[in-house]
Amino acid sequence: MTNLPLWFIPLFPLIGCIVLGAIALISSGSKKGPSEGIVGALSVLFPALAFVSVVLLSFNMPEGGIRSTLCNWIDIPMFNVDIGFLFDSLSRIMLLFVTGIGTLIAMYSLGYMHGDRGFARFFAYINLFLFSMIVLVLSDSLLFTFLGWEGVGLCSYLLIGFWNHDVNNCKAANKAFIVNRVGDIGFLLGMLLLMTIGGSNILNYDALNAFINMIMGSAENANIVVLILSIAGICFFIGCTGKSAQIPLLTWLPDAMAGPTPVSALIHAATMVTSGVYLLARLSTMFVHLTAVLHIIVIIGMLTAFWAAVAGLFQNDIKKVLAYSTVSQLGYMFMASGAAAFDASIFHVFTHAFFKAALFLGAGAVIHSLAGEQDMRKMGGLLKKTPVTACVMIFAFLAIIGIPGFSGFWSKDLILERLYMMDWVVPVEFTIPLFNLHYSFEILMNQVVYVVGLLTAVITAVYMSRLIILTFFGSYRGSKESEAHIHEAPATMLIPMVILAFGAVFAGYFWADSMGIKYFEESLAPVVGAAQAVIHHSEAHVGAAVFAGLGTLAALLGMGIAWAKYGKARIPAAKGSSAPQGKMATWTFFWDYVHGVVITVVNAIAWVVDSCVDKLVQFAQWLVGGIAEILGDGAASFQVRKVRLQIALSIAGVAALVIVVLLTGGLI
Amino acid sequence: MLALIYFIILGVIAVGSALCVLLSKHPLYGALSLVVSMLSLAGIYGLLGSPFIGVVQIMVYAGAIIMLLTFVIMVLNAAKDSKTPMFDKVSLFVIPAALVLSGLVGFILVRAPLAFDAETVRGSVKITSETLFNVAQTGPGYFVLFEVIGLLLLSAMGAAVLMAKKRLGTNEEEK
Amino acid sequence: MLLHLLVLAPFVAAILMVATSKEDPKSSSRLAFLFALAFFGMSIANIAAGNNATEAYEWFRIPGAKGPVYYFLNSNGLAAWMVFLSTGLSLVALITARNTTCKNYRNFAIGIFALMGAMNGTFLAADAVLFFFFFEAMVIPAAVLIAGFGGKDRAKAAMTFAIYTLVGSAPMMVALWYLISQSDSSLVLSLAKTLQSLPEGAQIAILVSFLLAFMVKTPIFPFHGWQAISYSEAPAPLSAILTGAMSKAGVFGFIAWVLPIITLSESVLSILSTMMWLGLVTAVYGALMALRATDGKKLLAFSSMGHLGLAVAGVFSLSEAMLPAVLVLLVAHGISAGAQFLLMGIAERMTGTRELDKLGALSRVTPVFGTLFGFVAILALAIPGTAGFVGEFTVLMSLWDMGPAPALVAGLCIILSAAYMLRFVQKVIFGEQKCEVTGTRMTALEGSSIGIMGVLLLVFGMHPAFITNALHLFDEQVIETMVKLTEEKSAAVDASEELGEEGAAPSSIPGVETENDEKISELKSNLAAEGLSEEEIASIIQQIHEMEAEIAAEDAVEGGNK
Amino acid sequence: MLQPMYIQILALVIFTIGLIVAVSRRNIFFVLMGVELALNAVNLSFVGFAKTLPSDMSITGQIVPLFTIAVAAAEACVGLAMVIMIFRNRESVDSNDFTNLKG
Repeated sequence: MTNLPLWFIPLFPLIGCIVLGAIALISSGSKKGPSEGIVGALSVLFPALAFVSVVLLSFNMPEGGIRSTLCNWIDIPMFNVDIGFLFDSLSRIMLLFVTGIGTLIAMYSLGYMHGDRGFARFFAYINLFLFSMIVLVLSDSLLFTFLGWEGVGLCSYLLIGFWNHDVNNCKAANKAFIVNRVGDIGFLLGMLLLMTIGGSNILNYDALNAFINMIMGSAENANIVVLILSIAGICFFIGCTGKSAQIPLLTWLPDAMAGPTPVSALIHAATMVTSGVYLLARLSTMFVHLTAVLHIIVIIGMLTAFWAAVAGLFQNDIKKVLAYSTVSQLGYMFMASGAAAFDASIFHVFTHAFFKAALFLGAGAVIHSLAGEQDMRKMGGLLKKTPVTACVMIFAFLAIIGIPGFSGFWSKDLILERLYMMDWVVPVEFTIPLFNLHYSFEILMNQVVYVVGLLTAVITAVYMSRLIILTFFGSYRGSKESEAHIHEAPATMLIPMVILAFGAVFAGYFWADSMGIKYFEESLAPVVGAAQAVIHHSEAHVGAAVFAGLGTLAALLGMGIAWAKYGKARIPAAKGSSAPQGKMATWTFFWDYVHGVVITVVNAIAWVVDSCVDKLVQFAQWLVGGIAEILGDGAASFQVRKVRLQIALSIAGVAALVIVVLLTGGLI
Repeated sequence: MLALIYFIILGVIAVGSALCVLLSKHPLYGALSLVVSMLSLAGIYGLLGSPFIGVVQIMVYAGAIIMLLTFVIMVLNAAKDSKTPMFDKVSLFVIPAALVLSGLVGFILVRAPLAFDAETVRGSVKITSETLFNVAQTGPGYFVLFEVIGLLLLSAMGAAVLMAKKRLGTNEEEK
Repeated sequence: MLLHLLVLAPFVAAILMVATSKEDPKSSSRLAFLFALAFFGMSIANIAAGNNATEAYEWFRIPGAKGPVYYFLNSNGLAAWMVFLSTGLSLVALITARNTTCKNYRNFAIGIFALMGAMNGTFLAADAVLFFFFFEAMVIPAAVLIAGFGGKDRAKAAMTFAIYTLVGSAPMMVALWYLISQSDSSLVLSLAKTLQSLPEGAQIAILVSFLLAFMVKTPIFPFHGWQAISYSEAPAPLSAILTGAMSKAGVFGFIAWVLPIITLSESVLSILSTMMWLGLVTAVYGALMALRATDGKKLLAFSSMGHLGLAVAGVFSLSEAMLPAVLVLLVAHGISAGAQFLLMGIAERMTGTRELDKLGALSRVTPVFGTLFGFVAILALAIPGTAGFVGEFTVLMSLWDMGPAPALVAGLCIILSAAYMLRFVQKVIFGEQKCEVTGTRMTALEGSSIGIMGVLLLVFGMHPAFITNALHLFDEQVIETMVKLTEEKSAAVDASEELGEEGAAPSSIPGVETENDEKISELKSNLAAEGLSEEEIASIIQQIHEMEAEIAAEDAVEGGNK
Repeated sequence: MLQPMYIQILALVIFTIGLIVAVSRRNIFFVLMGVELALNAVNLSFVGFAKTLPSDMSITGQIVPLFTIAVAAAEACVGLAMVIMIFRNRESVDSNDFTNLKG
């Protein structure tokens, strides 16, 4: 089955998008809308077909991957890019869970979106998203990846603003798109930078790797190239921060929860937001030579993970908690990438996709059963009323906080271990002039990062436990009449949730380091192994059991704290909006304020342009026009009402001319 | 020599009646003097050996145009108005200017060498019609021009009728 | 023949439209639709035909000029695509105008056809005077249409538009007249040769006055005063043509009439880089103004100003990839901006307002319109996979050649464009319903024609070779004709040198020519061996040349007859 | 002997008078008559010059006045129609009153 063409994979969702889009468009005029059965079948069929073809291809994939070039895309002087696909172990992993989880979530959405006016439209968007995401991970060149990159951003925009009658949803969607655009410009500039040193061919991943290996092999002018590559790396990383919601471009992700919950699960938790991690892994050959950039990535990842985890503590909206949790977990992944543990970061992407999707779908089921209520303060005691949902969420919860045996444990443990093994020492030297004291010491950054990572794990456990306690334990805090309506979700929603819960529990066993299972690492080795070997690791390995023990301890500690604080405490009745107040708001919306400053500056400039510069231009225009008008009026006063005088004048003029000609002797 | 005498007589009549046009108070008198001027000019054409033009001159100018003019003057009762002065300040400026111009042109003219040509053709009907309509011999230029003039006259007639007819629905008494 | 039809037939069509009934918009709209469809077909055939040119007919002589003005049309890849835009947009404009200006549709169609003919003439003219003639002629039907069919402020808009653009090209007229009074003919080659022989001061003056005319037309930053009011007051179908095709005449002028004739001396280069920065300033300026616009059409006007600013910046980056990049950008912008103006016109027709704050929720009231609106807006955002992306990315790449700063500014524009476009979409089709839909809704024909425009953008985005391949063919034949015409005037011109200077046609003069040259040199040596003197040999060769020219002319005539 | 110069001088005199009539008189009928007079003078000049040329060329000089006369007829026709129209609207034949066409 290896002869299955690669372009089949993106083709299926694309057909699905077109067909469903057409159905949505045609049926938009009718009152009733299209039959949900047909639309639902179609919308699950095409992602499923894509998934099947990925599976078929996966089994027979040769070691080096499959490459195929479809056709030429852009061919102009200085620039020639093909549309090509690259199916290797990295894209295989990504594709498997993108299409797999995509199919499951499409199925879940059948139940969730039941009865919505834009039923067909929703699935058209989902299919378009899957197409873009497949293109993103399957393409063999940066430019074609960029197509998917912006495509997923577009779908995210469309789906966040899906319920577009509410202006707030639209604003959230706009914010997501514009912030992503900022990152995308970074991506574009990164591509341009690469092209300046290697021409347009270098956009191809294989060519890029070959180029980097060649440059690094000859040490002569490596410095200047490394400088340019570093700038390009930073540009790409800016792109990643936009797409994967890292500091400073992360404000859009919590707002993106305005979209339907399946969308949050698929796009804003499992797949799209991890494309930044994918890109770093894809460009690992380049990044491992850029130590400075890697350090920046670690720092940013660390800050994001910590900040988002703390912000997650303050949220009352169940989806917002999960959103900040996603940001925090993405921070982990970036930390791992920064430590050049690309396989570990992809592994975390993999496990995270399962447990976070399960959490989101569970949250969606909760919201569904409570008829749209998202404030956790009004929930409680749902364990008995929706047992399946509760079980799914609790399994996923155990996975995310890193209880041994669950998938999150394996990946998080791995990341923390790799962070500790990082070889990064910052020498600090400073003197206090007054006392003439001279200090000189070294900060072992690997330990700092490790400690922050561990601390973040504790906080993660706290806020996730809070979520579970507030939602499923205690007693119901909502109004009485709403209590009667609480019901378990339909089967189409439950089946995907259960499957994902299984994934959340067992996905970790692909790479259970402590148990000696390294299937995942080995399968990724052809892509990132060589690159990772470049980085020098410190020898300060303490032993796997210590890391595992510390990680478990952190999770248990967090759970304990949460239980102590929220388990018995009386939850204050919900007042007003679910947004955090006071100092919590300052912390949560810190980056929104930063963005707000930028937006204000742009608006101020726009105001200056509109009210000053443009008025000035108009004034100049008016001035010229006015002068012309005055002159014209002056000239016109000679002109009107005196026809005979003018004839007389012209006769005199002719006479004068004749005299002149005569006197100058021109004629005779 | 006889031709010169005839010419002087006709020329004096032509100039004199033209002056009458200039100086007459009522347009009707002006029109009648104009007829005299036209007639004497027709005579001069004959004298010069272009009888056909002379005849056309009498027919079109003296016959048609001036008749039309007279007719209009008589129809519009108020053609003679005592309010409108014969000359005004502008005229004081125009007359010297025109005189100076013509004086200059005349000055140049008299210095130009001019003489009658012996082989010149008599502008008879035959010659004229041959030139106009014998396309094979003289080329289509004049013929096309002739047709175009016909069109021009037709359109002028149409325009005149359109302009001068009383607008339907307008009441002259209102004005 | 095709070129003659493209330029002259629209005028004939305009005259024929006079014959249709003024009272019955249905029949006249059908006729107009058929005509426009025919022209659109011709423009596609013209693209397919590649480079072609007509015979050069002597048109008239300008007093003071040495050579005559030729009626000489020439189509290359750039011009063919511009003609595609002008005919295509006219077609769609005539379709949508059916329901907007039904009262006096006939007159509207007459104006559109006249405008189309003038635009095609502008893009296809190979003679500078002919180009200028059509360049000015474009303004008149456009201004008349604005004055006749525009919004509330239409009289002011039409006056501003006409006076601004006509006055803007006045310096160009003077410069052109001076140039052709010095040169052998008004074809590009001889203009270039003449300009290069002038003193530097005169060169700069001529360059600046040419630039001015095109800057006003495009428009570039300090000369954009006419644009917002004209575009917003003009009827929407006309705005679509104005922005989609007519404003391209400015950029086209930069590429086709400024860049080929200049020499790249120090001071000229500094002017050109100033132009690039002006283009970037325009791009940022347009984007910022669009952010603040409250009138939907004004927003679109500023948005297209921004995009064209980017295109102009791309032109003056003088990079190797400039021409295809800018061409793709222009085509993409022409289609997307045109479609957006048409959609905005339909929105205005439906709701009776174009204030952004009064619109809203159109996607729920008329879902098909909303979908189309969103679709086209997304295409205008230059998402990869659309033609806009290919254009913007390649232009960005050209700008990158000039250094990181221009590219960064261009990147800023791309971000800002996302901001205002999304705001626009949100205000028009999303949010709460603030206005009643009273007017005629979008018809199926309108919807499908705009939809086709959107699909075209996608097709060009995934396969821009349709556009860029048109530029791979160089127009040797035309340059030869020009050289021939130039040679007739001054015998001393060395054709091959001329070709080398032009740069557009490298060493590949057709094989026949070189073959003949070899034969002639062979003949020459033979004759010399027989002891003839130099002058006799020269005269014999002269005769042979003449005979060849006659044969070639006969061939051409036969080819034309076929 | 009759000299061609005399004819030209006569034409010049009549032309001058016609010009003066057309421009200096304010009555609109006199303006029209002045124009006719000037046209006549031009015709005369044409014929006079034609007589100084040999046979072929002299025909032209005697045919062009025919066209001039035709044009003059058309002009008088339209001009008088305009006079009637204007008079109907204005009740005046003073050309100074006809100042509708101001810029």
